[in-house]
Order: sequence, then C-alpha cells, then structure tokens
Amino acid sequence: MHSGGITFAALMQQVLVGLSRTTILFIVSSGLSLVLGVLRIPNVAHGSLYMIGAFVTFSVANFYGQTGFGFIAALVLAPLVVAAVSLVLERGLLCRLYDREHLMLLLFTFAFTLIFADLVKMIWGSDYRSLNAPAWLQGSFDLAGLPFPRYSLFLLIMGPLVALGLWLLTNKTRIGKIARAAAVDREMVDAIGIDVSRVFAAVFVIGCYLAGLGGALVAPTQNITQGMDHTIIIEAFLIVIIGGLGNIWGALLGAAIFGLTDAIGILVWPQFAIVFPYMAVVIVLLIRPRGLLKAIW
Amino acid sequence: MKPENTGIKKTAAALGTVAGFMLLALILPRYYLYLLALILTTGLLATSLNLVLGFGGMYQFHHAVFYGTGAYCLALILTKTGLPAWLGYLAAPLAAALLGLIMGLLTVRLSALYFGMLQISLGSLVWAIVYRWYSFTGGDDGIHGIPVPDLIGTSRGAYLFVVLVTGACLAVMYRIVTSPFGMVFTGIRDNPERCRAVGINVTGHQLAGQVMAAFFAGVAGTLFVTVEGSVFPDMMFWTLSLEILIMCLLGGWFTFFGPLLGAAIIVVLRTVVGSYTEYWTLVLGVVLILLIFFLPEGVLGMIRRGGDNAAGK
Amino acid sequence: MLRVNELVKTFGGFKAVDGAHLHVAPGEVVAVIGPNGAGKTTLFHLITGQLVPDRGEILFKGKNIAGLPPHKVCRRGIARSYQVVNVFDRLTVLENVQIAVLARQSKTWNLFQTASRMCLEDTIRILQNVGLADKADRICANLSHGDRKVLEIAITLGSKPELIIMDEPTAGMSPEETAATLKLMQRLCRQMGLTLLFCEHDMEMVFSIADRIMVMQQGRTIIQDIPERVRADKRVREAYLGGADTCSA
Amino acid sequence: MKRLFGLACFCLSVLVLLPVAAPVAAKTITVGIVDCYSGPPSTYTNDVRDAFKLEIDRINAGGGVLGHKIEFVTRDSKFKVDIGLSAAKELIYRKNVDIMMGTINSALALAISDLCRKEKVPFLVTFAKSAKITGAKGHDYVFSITENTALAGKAAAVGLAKKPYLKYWIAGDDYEYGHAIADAVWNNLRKLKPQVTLLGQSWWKVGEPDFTPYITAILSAKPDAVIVATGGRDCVPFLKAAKATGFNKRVPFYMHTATELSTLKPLGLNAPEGVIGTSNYFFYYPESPENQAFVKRFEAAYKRKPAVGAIYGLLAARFIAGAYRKAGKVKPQAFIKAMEAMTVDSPIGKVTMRACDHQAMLPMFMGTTKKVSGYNFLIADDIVTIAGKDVMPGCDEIARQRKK
Repeated sequence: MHSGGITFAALMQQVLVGLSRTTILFIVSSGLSLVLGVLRIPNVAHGSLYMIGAFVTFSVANFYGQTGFGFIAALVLAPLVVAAVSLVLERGLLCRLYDREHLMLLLFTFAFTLIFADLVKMIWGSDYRSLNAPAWLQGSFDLAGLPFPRYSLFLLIMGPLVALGLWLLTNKTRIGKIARAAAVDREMVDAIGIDVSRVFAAVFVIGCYLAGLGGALVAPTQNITQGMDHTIIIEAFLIVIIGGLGNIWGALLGAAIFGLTDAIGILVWPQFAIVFPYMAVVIVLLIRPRGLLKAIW
Repeated sequence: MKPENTGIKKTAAALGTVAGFMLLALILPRYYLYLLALILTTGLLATSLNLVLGFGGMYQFHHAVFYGTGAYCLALILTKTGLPAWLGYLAAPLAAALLGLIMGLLTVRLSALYFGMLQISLGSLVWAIVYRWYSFTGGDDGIHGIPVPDLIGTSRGAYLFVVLVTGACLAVMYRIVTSPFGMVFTGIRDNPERCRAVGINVTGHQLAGQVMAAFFAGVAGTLFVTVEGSVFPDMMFWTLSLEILIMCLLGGWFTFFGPLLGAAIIVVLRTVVGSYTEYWTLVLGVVLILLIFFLPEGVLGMIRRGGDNAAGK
Repeated sequence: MLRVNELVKTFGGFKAVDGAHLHVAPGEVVAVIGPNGAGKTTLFHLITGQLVPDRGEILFKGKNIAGLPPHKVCRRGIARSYQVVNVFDRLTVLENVQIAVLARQSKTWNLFQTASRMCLEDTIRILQNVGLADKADRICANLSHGDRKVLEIAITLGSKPELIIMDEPTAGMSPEETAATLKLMQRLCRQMGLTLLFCEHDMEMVFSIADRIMVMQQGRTIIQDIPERVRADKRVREAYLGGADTCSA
Repeated sequence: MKRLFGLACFCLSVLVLLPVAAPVAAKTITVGIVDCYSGPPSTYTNDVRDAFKLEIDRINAGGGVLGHKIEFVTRDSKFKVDIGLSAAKELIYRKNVDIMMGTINSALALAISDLCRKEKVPFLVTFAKSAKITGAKGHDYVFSITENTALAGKAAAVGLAKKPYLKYWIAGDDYEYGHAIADAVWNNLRKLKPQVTLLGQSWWKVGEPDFTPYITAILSAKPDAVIVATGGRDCVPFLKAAKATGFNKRVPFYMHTATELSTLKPLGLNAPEGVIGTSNYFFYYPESPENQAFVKRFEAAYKRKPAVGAIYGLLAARFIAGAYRKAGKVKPQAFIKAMEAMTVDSPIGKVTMRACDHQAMLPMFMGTTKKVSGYNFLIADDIVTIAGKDVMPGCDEIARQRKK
C-alpha cells in the first residue's frame, strides 16, 4: 500500500520523533526500574501515578490560566504532588509489607490502581482534559522540509537531563550508593547499621516522582483521561525487562527500542506497526533472556 | 483415619457437591444460575492458572491468552465450519494446549519475572493477531450469536453443562496436584535447583505443567462460549490475565480451592456492588488491601491455617 | 568409579579449574581441600552438571558425563548436597525426602496416583536412618538449623546414589553439630557402602574421615593421596601459605 | 471435604444475600441501560443518559405512557464486553426490564443484541457505530437511533466528492470503528468520483499517545487530502498533534467527529481550524426554536451544553414513549410493530425509524471547524445538511447482507 519512497529526511525525522517519545517512556520506566530493582516491588500503580501526574499538571496549569508560567509551575509541582502521595502510601502501608512475596506486593499495588482510578474519576470527572503547551513550545519548525514539533525538541532535551540527574543520584550521592548496595544485598546494608527502610522510602518516592514527571511532560501532547495508566504500565514493564532490571541505562536503551520500533514500524509497515514493539521484546528476550544490560537481580 | 477412608470420603463429598449444584438448577431463578455458571467458569480458569502459579511457582502472567484461544477455537468451529459441535469442544482445549506448548518452549527456560514478561509479549502478539484479523476472527467486534447445541443452549442446560465439566476438570486437576507430578511441581516451586540435583527434569515438568494449565484454560474458554454465546478479543487481553492472577492470590494461591473462591468473590463483588455504585472498583481495591493486611495467604489459605492451628492445640 | 581428567573451566578469562584431575574408587571417602578460590566448588559444579566444562572428561563408571544436565547426572547415581541449606521450605520433612525418592524411581511423571501414599517405606527408612522420623510431618521452614542440615543429607540419600558429593557439609555448624554430622556421615558410609566425595575447611574432620585427600590450588590438582602423605607434602604447605596470603589480601 | 462444602455454602449464602428483585410496581415500564460510565467514553454516554432522563421526566410528569410510569436503571460496563454482558443479563433476568438500551461499545452492542434476540427484549442502540448492528447482524428486536459507520461514511463521501481533492491518504484507529468508517467513506467516494486515488494508509492503536510520527509519515507522501478515521478518545490528541505540526494548514483533512462538542470543547481555542467533520447534532444547529428550547432545558438541568449524545437520548425516550402509545399496550411484539416506520419530532426535525432495518434515518451535518466570537471553543461552520434518506444504504442491500 505504502509505495511512496521513504526519503532519508523522513526517516531521520521519524527517528527524532521516536526518540522524543522515548523520553517519556524512559522517564516513566526508569522510575519503575528503580523501584523494581531496589525494592523488588512490581509496582503496577506506577501507571496510575503517571496518570495522576498528568491530571495534577492539568489542574495546576489551568489554575494559572494555561500560561507559560502555569506550565512550568505545573511541571515542578505535579511530580512533587505525586511524590507526596507515594510517600504517604509507602510510609503508611507499603513499608509494612516488604517481607512478603513479590506477588502479594503485586496484588497490593494492583489494588491501588483500582483505587486511584476511581479517585481520579471522582476528583476530575470522566471528561477529556486537554492542556496546551506554553506558546514558546507550540507549533513546529522546519527540519529538512518536514515539520518537527517544538515540544518534541523540548522532550529531547529533557530526556538526557533526567538521565544525567539519575546517574548523578545513583552514583554520586550517598543514598544512591546505599540504594544500589541494598539492591544487591539487603541484609548486608542492614548489618552495617543503615536504616534500609528509610532508604527504601526515599527510592520509592524518587521512582514515583519520575512517574509523575512523565505524566506532567506527556500532558500537553495527548488528552488526559482515565485509562492512561493502562497503556503506559505494560510498556514500562516490558522496557524495564528488556533493558535489564534496575539498570538506568537499560531503561534508556529499552525505551529507545520501544520508541524507535514503534515510530519506524509506522513508516515501513503501517498496518502492522502495533506488532513491532512486542516483536522487539520477544526477540530481545529470546536472545538475551535477562535483558540487554546487566540486571541488578 | 486410614488413607483409603479419606479417599472414599473425598470422592463422596465431591460427588455430593456436584449433585447439590445440579439440584440448584431446579430451584434457583435463572439469573442466579447464570451467575453461578459464570463463577464456576471463571473459577475453573483461575484454578487452571493456579496449577502453574501456586503449585508450580511459575509467573504465568498471560494466562487469559489460552482461555481466549479455547473460546475462539470453539466459536470459529461452530460458526465457520459444519463440523459437529462435540468436535469443537474437543478441539478447543487441544488448541489452547498446543499454544501452551509453543509458548512454553520459548519461555520456560527463563526465570520468574522474565518468564512472565516474555509470556506477556508473546500473548500480546496472539492478541494483536486476533484483534486485527477482521475477516477471520471478527476483529475487535468479536463473534456473537454463536450456535451452541440446543441441549446446552438454554440457561439451565448451560448451567448443568458448566457444573459437570467444571466438576470433572477440578477432579482431574485435584488428582494432578496430589499426584507425584504435583508434589514434584511444588518442589520445583520451592527450589528448582534442588529438584535438578535429585534428578528431576525441571524444564520438562514446567513445560508439561504449562500445557496442562493451558488445556484447562481452554476448557474454561469453551464454557464461557456456552454460557455467553459470544467471544471478543478482551478475553485474551493482559488486563484479564492480571484479574485472574488477582483471583488466585485473593483466594489463596497455595490452596487448591482458593482460586475458585477468589473468582467467586470478584465476580460477586463486581455484580452486587456494581448494581449499587459505579465505584465498585474502589470497593474492590479497598477489600483487596484489607485482605492483604489481614489475610496474607488469601482467604482460604487463612481458613486452612486457622484450622491447622486449632487442630494443633 | 569417578575419574576426572584434565578438566578446564574458564569464566571470562579467569581459569577457575585448570586441568584438574581426580580419582575416586568405589567405597572410598575422598576429601578435596585447598585455599579459598582454588576451584573446589567449581569442580563440584562441573561434576554434578551445574556447569559445563570447557575441556576435559568426567568419567563415571567408565562413561563420560561431562556436560550432562544436573538431573541426568543424578540419574546416573551421583547425588549432591549443598553448602547452604537447600531444601523445600514449604513442604513437610517427609515430602522433602519423598520427592527425591519419587525422582529416583522415575515416578515424577505419574499424574493420577496419590503421591502421599507412594514410596512411603523407602522414605521413612531414610528418615529413621538419619533420625528425623519423629519430625516427618513438620513443615521444613520450622525446623532448627541442625535438623535442616540433616534433612539436606536425607534428601541426598533419597536419590539412592552410589556417589555422594558434599560441599562443606559442616559449614555454619556449631562444634556439637559438626561432631554429630561427622558421626552420621561415617555411619552412613559404613552402613550403606556409599562412596563420598566432599570438600571441607575443617582439617580435623578431613583428616579423621577421609581415605584419601586431593589438594587443589589455582584450579590445578597438586596431589591426591592418603592423609599421611598429604600432610607431609611440601607443596601442600606452600599452597596453604600462599592461599593464606591471597586470602588476607 | 469440609472445604468443598464450605465453598458451596458460601456460594449459596452469597445468592441469598444478593438483593432480591424488588417486586416491580405495577404500571411501570422499566428501561435497562448498560453503558460505559467510566473512563473516556463516558464523555459521550453521560449525555445520552442525561438527555434520556430529562425527556423521561417530562413524559412522566405528563402522566406517563398508557398510565405507566417509565423508569430506568443503569449499569456501568467499564467498556468491557464481559462485564457489560453480565450486567445486561442481570437486568433482563432479574430486573425483568421491558427494554434494553446502550451502548457505546460496538462489540458489547452486538453481544447484547444477540442476547435480546434470544430473550425477546427490544434493544435500542444509542451510540455504537458498527454498521453490523442493524446491517448484517440486524434482527427484529434491535433498533439503532444513532448514525453508524456506513451512514457517516456515505455522508462524508457525498460532501468530499464536491471538493477538488484527488489524491487521498487514509489514517485511523486500528479498531473496527476506524476501519469501517474509512472503508465506508472510501468506497462511496470512489463510486461518486472514480478518479480519486489512494496514496496509502496508516493505522494506530486506540489510545495512541503521540501522533507526530504518523503525521510526518503522511506529510512525506504529500496527499491532497486525508481521511482521518478516528473516534472517541483519540480525536482530541490527534487534533492537538495536527495543530502542533501545522498539519491542518498543510493538508486539508476530514475527521468524522472533529466538529463535535465533546471533541472541540476540551481543546478550547487551540483546536485546529479548517478541519472537516460530520455530526448528527450541534447545540447551535439547526437554529430551530425546538432545538433552542431543548438546549435551554438541558442547560438548566445539567449546567452544560448538550453534545451529540443528547440527541440520541432524547430520541430514545421519544421513540419508546411514542411506540407504546401507538401500540396501545406494553408488549414487546406490539412495541416492535409500532416502532417500524414510526416518526417522531425532535430538535433536528422529524426522524423516522426505517422498517426494513430498524435504523433511524438521521440527517447528517457536515461542517468545518472555525473560531467564532462568543464561544471559547471552536464550532462548525459552513454547515451542509445531508438528509437521512440520502445516506441510508438501500433495503435490498441490507437484505443481502443479512442473508450472508
């Protein structure tokens, strides 16, 4: 059907767009990876927190009348709100469950996806919500004759910034080092007199903050609705797995594979684009059963 | 109590229960028969998952795909071919088992989460094919008005059929769980490495377990078609798989009847609470959290433990 | 009975086992000793099939078993026990051993008999033998450490092996437990005519029960001989001194 | 085996605990509505229910129908076929509803349609767009009072054929709805204007978060116009992406629901202008007193403007009441007979239920999005009305489909 030749410019542009989509996937799944890697919690509620992030972004930005400032304020506040919610969740309930089976933790976080979904419906109603990027991020500029949305460029800049921040956090700070050590051997860290529980709380909150940040960043590009949580969570899990559990760079690589196979799939075989990312996951796992990069566990 | 004695008692109790359920067909209004049929179908599905999840320790994250395969296979045979219906009822579980074998061959060497995730990816591929192949599977509209044989086409007939088939399948699964294979399977769940060391072919057993679980999920799929007369791609979407998983955990995944109970709880909650408030998922969520805190091994797991403690004292 | 020739296993350039050789005769008790990192555990993993050797042969009763998967090695008559307790926590003591017995009698594919009634005699005999019969119905997770260690051995016996391989059977035990285990092992070997291959840090134990001792260093076999000669060997002393150095480094 | 027994006891006690069907008060007609009231689709379904209630209240206030009051119960399907189907069975088996109504999900509508055929309960489809409902899978008990993909497609083709575009691209939801509407537009357009060509197609999954890749792929093929076959939740993000990439300025495109209030309102003034869309209803069109009165009533009750769903809800109420009055008794068979070829008045004029396929003949309004002062969102402009009879497939065509 699609006989028109694929020009190099179009391909390059598709790659860039795919990469900007990768940014959102990366931010969300790196948070998931952190929680999964260090706390070993398969947090299905991660997607819900992403959704809450998007809704809060909408509310905050609207409060300031969808101005440029409003968006920036939302970008700062929304992830913090999500982090606060997750802190309450962790200190209040989750921290009592750390010695349970992984599957029970899965059940617990699943229960929260149900609760969050209905809470969001109660607070924000079920209408579509839509948020506009500030004026300086709207529209597009020409890239080799094809339009490239400014917002995508913004995302392309945000992605590496977040990755860098995470890298500094895990490699250069005390808490990051403890967290990495705890991921490998929890008893060991406990034994040298560090309060692992506090470290876990911090890691959980950071992970959820990233979910909120992803939700905030994605808000202007799509309509904010219930059901956002469903779509992202399965993709995030697959990304974390193919990248290598608990590995930040793995999350980046996995997200890139997901974003790019999706974007390029559309160009080469639009009818079956939906299948490409899943195929990629299957192939990766068949060749490297424990993910592409070194998994923590 | 002598073991032979308990065996006979168990058989009698099981037959009695099945007979009791069948008698209900005479007294209950058909809505409740429908609801019971739905609970039993879902319960059979959850039990089949628990065969590998609770007894095999395998993270079977996409079990619904086998359920859907069974249902679609029967639906397609009944609507698109002139083959006799019983052939469809036979072929459907076999098709599910075959898919279980193929997916198992690819996934079984992976461990825990990786196993589950590869299964989700493969299952999603199957789902995508069903979802897009409009001319064959009806795409996302599904297939409706499936001509189920007259005898089991009425609500009462369907109910009786579901009771009999579920009863038979549960009996067979119970035998499997208590057989040497079942015991070895629990051993593999607890400690696969040790099993290898005592001479057990772990991957072989896991593969066989998956094929069996897929087979019974396929049976559950045919029951769904009998009860509802419809199939649709939702039946093999990953969210349903997660729901079944939740049923197992909720009812008690180290017990045989736990998943059945979990299925009953979720179906009933959905129907009863759903007719009072549209926020029934919120209620379900809160119930789940309470259960996690107060009944960590699931409802039945807790009941059984309570019984053990009482017996111990 | 067991003969290992020129066995080599490398992990990313590091030669864990580098041309080791070993000989175990039927009915013999053989100990493998050597400093930390000498390759003892790797050697055992190679024999039992957890790892596949790069080169060399492992002959058991004259047939090469190198590269066979663990469950097939076990079927040939080699059973192993683990350094850390490695049992089935959620099952009862009886079931723990029963699994091994069922596996031994190739009944694991049986789908329709009731497992709890099968192989009871053999299982209970083993439990009586090791002194766990009175705890047969206890859930394993609730046992004391010492009992779990004994159960570990009982499971190994369940495979009815001709050769038992034990990786530090007394690791983490109190002196009393060590002594008890030692006695148990000696008794079992004598009673059942088992062949035993084990590695151990406790030199006292090694020299008291081993018929012959094999000394490993840096993946190589230095010597394999009767205890007196090993004790007198110069290279062994050097190896241990060297080993001590690397250890403290 | 205490456990098995306990389980049986549990099941039984649950059944006892289930709310026992309240004895239906004499002289009521009960309508059971199963629809998705959670998640994105509820934007549309709430309007159906609310307008239905508004109209039912009026009818009841005026003495009801044949001395009966009309009541209704709703069940949330969560956009899941299995949940919706059990809810429908509950309503039919336990609540003994006289009429079923719903749903926005085509698969569920087809499933309930089949159930209603077996149970001999009339079923009014209020939002599902599958042409199969009254087409190939139609039967005596099912009625559709909403446009479907075949009608929308034909209407769009009639409108598009008048425009100068020759090279088309088709893009849409990879979902039955998307494919059906695209096929309907394209097949009709080719008949009306044989010289059109199709450059290519792209399909995305429902709920696609980012449309930029698709848009760039389409732009690189340089079509004259694009048929965007997307509906429901994807409309808003697509229009947003169209605006961000300047898609609407580079290539004109048609999108069935683009002009609908539910789509345009969330976007505010940031919606793209110049997008062609079709709809059954606007609160500002037709500018008849009847419509204005309805909008006023709706706004007074719910503090918002009615969207397209409202007209379906209103029509459902009027058809139900009208048919029972015409039949003179509350019996399914009589109801069906009365429904056939019945005409009711509505804000969009007279609407007739066609006898041969039980499909309401609704007019279709084609318009182009535009900023108009006085509204803080875009509205449709240059509205062309395509009469119901012009977009309906022939009765012989329906008969042929059903025979298959």
